[in-house]
Amino acid sequence: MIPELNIALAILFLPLVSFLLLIFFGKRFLNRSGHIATTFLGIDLILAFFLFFSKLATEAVWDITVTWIDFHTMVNNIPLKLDIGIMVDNLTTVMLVVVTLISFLVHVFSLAYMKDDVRYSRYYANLGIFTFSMLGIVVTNNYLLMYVFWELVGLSSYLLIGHWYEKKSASDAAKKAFIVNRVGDLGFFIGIMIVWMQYSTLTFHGIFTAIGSGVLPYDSNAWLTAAGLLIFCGAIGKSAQFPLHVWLPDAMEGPTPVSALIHAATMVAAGVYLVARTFPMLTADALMVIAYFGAVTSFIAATIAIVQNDIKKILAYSTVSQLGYMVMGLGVGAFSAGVMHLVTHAAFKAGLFLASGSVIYAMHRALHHLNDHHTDAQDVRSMGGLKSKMPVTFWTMTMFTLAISGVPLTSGFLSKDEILAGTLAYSHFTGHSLIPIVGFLVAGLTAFYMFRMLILTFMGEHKDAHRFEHIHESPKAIIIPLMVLATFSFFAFFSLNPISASQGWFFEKISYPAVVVPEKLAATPTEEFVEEIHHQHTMAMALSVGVSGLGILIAFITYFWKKISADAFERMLKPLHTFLYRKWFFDELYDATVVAGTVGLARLLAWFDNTIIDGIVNGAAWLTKIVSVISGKFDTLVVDGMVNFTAFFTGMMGQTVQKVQTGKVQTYMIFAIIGFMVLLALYI
Amino acid sequence: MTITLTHFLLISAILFSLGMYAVLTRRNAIMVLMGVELILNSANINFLAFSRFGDMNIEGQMAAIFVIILAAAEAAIALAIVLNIYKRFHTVNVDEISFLKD
Amino acid sequence: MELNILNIGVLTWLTFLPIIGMVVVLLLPKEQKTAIRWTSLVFTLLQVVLACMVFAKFDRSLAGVNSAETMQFKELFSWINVISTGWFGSIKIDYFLGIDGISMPMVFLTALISCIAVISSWSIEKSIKGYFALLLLLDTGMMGVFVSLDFFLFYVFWEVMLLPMYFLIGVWGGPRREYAAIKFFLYTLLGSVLLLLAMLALYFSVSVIDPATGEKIHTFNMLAMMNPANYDAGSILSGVSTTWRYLAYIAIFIGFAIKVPIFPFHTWLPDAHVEAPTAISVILAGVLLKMGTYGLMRIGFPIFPDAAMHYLYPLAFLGFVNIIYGALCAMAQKDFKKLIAYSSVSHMGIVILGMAAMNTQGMVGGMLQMFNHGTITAMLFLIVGVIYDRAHTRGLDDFGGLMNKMPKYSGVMMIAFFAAIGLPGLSGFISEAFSFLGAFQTFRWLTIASAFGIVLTAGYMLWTLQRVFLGTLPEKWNDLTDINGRELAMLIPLAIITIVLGIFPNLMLDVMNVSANTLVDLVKGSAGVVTGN
Amino acid sequence: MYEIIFYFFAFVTVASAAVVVFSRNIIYSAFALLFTFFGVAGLYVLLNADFLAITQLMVYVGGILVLLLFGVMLTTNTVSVDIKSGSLNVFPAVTVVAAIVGLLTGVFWTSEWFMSSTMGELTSQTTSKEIGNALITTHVLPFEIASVILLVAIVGAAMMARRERVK
Repeated sequence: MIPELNIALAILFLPLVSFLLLIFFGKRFLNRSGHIATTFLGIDLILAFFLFFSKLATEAVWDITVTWIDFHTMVNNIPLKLDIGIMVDNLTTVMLVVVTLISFLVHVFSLAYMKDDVRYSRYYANLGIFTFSMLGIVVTNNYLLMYVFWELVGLSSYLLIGHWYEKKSASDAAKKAFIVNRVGDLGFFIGIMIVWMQYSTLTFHGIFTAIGSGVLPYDSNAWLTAAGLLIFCGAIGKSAQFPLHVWLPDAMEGPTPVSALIHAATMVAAGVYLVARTFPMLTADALMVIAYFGAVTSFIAATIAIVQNDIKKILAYSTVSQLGYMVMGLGVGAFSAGVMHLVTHAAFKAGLFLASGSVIYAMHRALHHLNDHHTDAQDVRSMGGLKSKMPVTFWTMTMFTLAISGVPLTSGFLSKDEILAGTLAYSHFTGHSLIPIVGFLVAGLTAFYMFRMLILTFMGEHKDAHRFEHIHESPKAIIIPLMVLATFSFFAFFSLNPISASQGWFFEKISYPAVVVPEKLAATPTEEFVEEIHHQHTMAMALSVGVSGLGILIAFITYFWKKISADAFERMLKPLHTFLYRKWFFDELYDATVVAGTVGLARLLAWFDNTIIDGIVNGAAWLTKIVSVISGKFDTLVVDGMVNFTAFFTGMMGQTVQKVQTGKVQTYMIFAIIGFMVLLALYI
Repeated sequence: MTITLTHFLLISAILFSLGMYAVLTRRNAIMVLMGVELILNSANINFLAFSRFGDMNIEGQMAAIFVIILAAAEAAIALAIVLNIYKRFHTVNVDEISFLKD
Repeated sequence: MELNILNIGVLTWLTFLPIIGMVVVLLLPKEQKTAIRWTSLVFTLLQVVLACMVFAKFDRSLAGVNSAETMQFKELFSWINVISTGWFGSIKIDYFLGIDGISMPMVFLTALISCIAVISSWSIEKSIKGYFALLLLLDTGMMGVFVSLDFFLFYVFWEVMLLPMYFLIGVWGGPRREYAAIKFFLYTLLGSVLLLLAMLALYFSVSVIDPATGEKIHTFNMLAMMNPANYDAGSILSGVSTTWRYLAYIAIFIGFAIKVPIFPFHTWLPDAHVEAPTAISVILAGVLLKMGTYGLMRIGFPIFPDAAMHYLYPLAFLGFVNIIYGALCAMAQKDFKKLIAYSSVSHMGIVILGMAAMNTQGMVGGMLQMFNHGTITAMLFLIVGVIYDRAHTRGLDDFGGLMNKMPKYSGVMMIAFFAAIGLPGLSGFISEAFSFLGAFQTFRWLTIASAFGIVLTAGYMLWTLQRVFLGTLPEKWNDLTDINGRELAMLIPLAIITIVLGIFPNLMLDVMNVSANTLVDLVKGSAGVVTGN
Repeated sequence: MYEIIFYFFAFVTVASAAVVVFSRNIIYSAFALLFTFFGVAGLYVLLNADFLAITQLMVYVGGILVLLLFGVMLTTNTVSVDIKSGSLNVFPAVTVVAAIVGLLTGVFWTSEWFMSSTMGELTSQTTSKEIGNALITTHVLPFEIASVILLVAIVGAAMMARRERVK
């Protein structure tokens, strides 16, 4: 076994150890739970960096496979067994670093943020199991373990979202997240079933090799596409793509650091990671569908984000939008760009959430101080002017906002540009021009709503002067992670060239994977496509800077200088505003159709079961009873009647004959003799 | 006219009938017993008559002996019963003792 | 593989140990409640120990199924032997015990669940002597069903199990216990009658050469029934794919389907569960339901491979209906126990679907699901029992916020619930996944449709979890106490099994694997072609 | 001579028996019974059964008749109850008895009886020896049983007839 794989295993299992320690002995550790968990994650992070650097130094892929379950039988002359294993390649190491880094920072952040929580050690335990499952997704080399950890991520997000389960909204959100994810997982699972049925293996390597050799499920191109898309369903659920994006905004009911960890950087990125992993077996059709899903998602979410007032909701929709972006990037074939956007986004979006957490923390303390329980600590309309009070939070937040808006010199600029270039190239080859249009539109929208949030929160005047006095900068444990993440939002970490990522280490190490689908099904050949991206790059950069700048400008005009009245617009476009504010009525739609349908069907079936099926059973019993009553009557009247009649007859005869019975011995004797003589007379 | 078997048999028949009549009609239990004795005697006469006129000399007499023995036993027991009945019902009239009816 | 204790085979010990316990319990004066409880516990614990020994010594490489040579821990004695009764011929019934990979997990499960049922019956106060005596008798009946290889013996144990169950529900049950008990009894009796008919038809069709006398005699030996060569020419069930064979299979199927229970024969289950005391619910769900599917695997499939293949699709369809229908019905329930009962219907549907796949993964998945459902649902019922003991209500809407009030309880509950949902890392996932993986290869669309069950399961389970454990605690439950040591003692072993089997399913799969393969080969081989779409 | 003796005994027997049956006074009946037994004994002698005749006299006259008389004495309240005893069922009894007489007479008259060679021979030798031999050889078992029965009867009769001391 390659020694580095031991390190990978150590990285994987350390958070699990942390989880087990805290879940069983959490009570004993009390306030030290956080430090213990943070220490574990710190070690994890160091190991991840170590693995990262040692892996990038080599081209080899470290892979180990063991047989988990052997069925001791052969199918098509192949031994039927389930292999599992772990694999470390460049993509894995990058993801390992992202996950452990964000997780570590969130651990640190939570030391302050969750200090007074009632279930402090439970919280850290849950963070541990989450990190474990997320790392599991990243290091496995097969779909089975992937699915296993996939579901475990679902569980741990359930636990984390529902951390404050006393609140109905929190437990609702947790439930919703799990169930919606399950719907996606169902597709994923069906995809796995198709693959397993055809190839009897679930390792990436095995499947890709088999597809490369021309074996297709049911010998059909459509089924290969379907398999890819079904696996993508998992991503739809986890990465909150349309139409299963509805859980993510609700998931903001969880503690803010949790939002940063799982709903910005890692869990939702798992879907994108899944697409990236599955990329070699995706056909052109599948990729097109994926691209459209991404585009639609990013557009819908961006429009909703514009009108939200809850700071976390804005960030949530921006996350959905950005995830759509990544999926779109992968869909159009800009593989490296999509993955890179995943990484850069992880850093700045986690930062955004943590910064918003910092703001909420400060607001909470102020409100708590004033005994104000009515004002919503997360509503941007009740904030404003926090710049002077919370400088570190402000400046880091600004950095993140710039990054997400795609302003040059930030990491976001690099990755977003590449995606947009990819969309342009894609439309060049395939004619799907809607995708780049949506891409640029969303870029502008993103810049607009992010700056809207930034301005409303930090600039201008605070709404309540009295409260303003009580707002302070957050403690170190909160702002240090912010600063670290802000640092990572600079371009230099990803490419030394500030305007193009394509010559950076990232593009070199995470390159377009070898596609295994049959040639006639594959997307545009890699070389041509990469070439075209280069062609489109300048154009994409110019356009993107343009639309972002425009978005930022409008935001400033509207909210900072107040040249345009947002309220007036809102009144003017009331129906549209309501439509967007109510999130395109997705929740209402689902409640009215899927949820109500299922529950209604459930009630109907329960009624059916109780009334019809059980009714038939009881009816049969009733019928039997009636028959038995009738036969009982028959019995008493006819059968028993005959018996009774016999008895009655006998009695009557007895009554008659009784008179002979005198009780006198001699009379009897007379009769006996008479009888004897009669007999005698008869026989003689 | 010689005395033949038939003569004896007729005597025994008359004796039997008289005994039977006593058994059937007399109210007093002791009288009933007497009737029974008459019947037994008639039977004995028959035994002995057949014993003599048939060719079974000693056998008939043996039977008669046992009848006598049984008659003795019967008389003893029957009288004891009659005494008990008397103790209980203060009468020995069989027609008044009609428990069998109930 | 042989294992004798005091010159008596271990399977006999396993089967009749509870009877000895029952006798001891009956000899104890009825005031000695503690002694009665402990006696029952000791005997069932002994049974568990024996089951563990058997499990450890079980040879994983032997198949069993239809070959007497590879059956393990065999015991074969002549039991009833009536020589020549006119047209009937000699009646020869054997006391034939033996286990293979199909029955081994069930034997272990039965011992375990019985022991846990005894522990959970600790708080029974009403005529406790009779209760424990019946419980132990029930234990014998169940164990006997799983170890007997003679159809007649099987049937005897099958009926032995029925009566104690009737009384346990009818005497110690809830308010509508008589209704539930009679419903259970009549339903099962109906199944038994069909089973009996099929059994007799088989008996008169199958004959083997008696090794002792050399004459051809009819036999109840299941293994003999599995061999087509043993069927008398011209007898009612001879031949392949004849109408009579189909009819016999259907009779057997209905007999077992009632036990599983398969839609539409399932309505006795919710009633029986709701009215039965906790321990009986546990046994009912944990062991009794398995007898249906076990019977299909032990009798239905190998004896009627042609009919089994012919009715494979309807079987899978019923599995699908069970999964979806059970899950939807569960969703609409307001009674905690009823919900779990319907979830059983849904989960047993997965077993049916897996079996109907008629391939290795499906069969293994179905068998494993039988075991896992036994442990998981037992936990769920125990969990309901714990809360019912304290609050005397099972209304889902009466509770809330128990998580804070009863943390240990909630911890175990989480394991059980998520295992039922099929969360990876817990045993339920493995078996469900295999069942579906296998079924997909045979019935593509049906399996996809069935897979929606896993979403529905998550839906109603989480909804239940939310209603009962999350949220805020109603005032009236402020004096609820957390789970005590005894209750932990019955839940923890099951939880451990659930987790361990989730991570190392091989522990159980190894036992089943060879037998499952043999069974699949037998059925497919005898019937020739594979149907499906 | 033989005929005369026969008719004499026959007459004594039948006449006294008639007195026994038809007498209203029970004491008369008892005494008439004495003559009946004598008559019968005489007939026995005529039938070559000397031993039995003696036995008849000893047992019936000496035993049974005395017993009957005791019975009459013990059960009859000498003061109030009349010793006479009534009859009942006279008509059916007469009918029945008449029928019996008719039947028997008819049978006896009409039957052709088997006659032995020594028929009617009146021998003078005693039968005591033969009977004694027979009782301890051929009929030893009935003899023993009879003795047991007698014993039982004695004990039983004594048991039944004795007065209970405590009730």
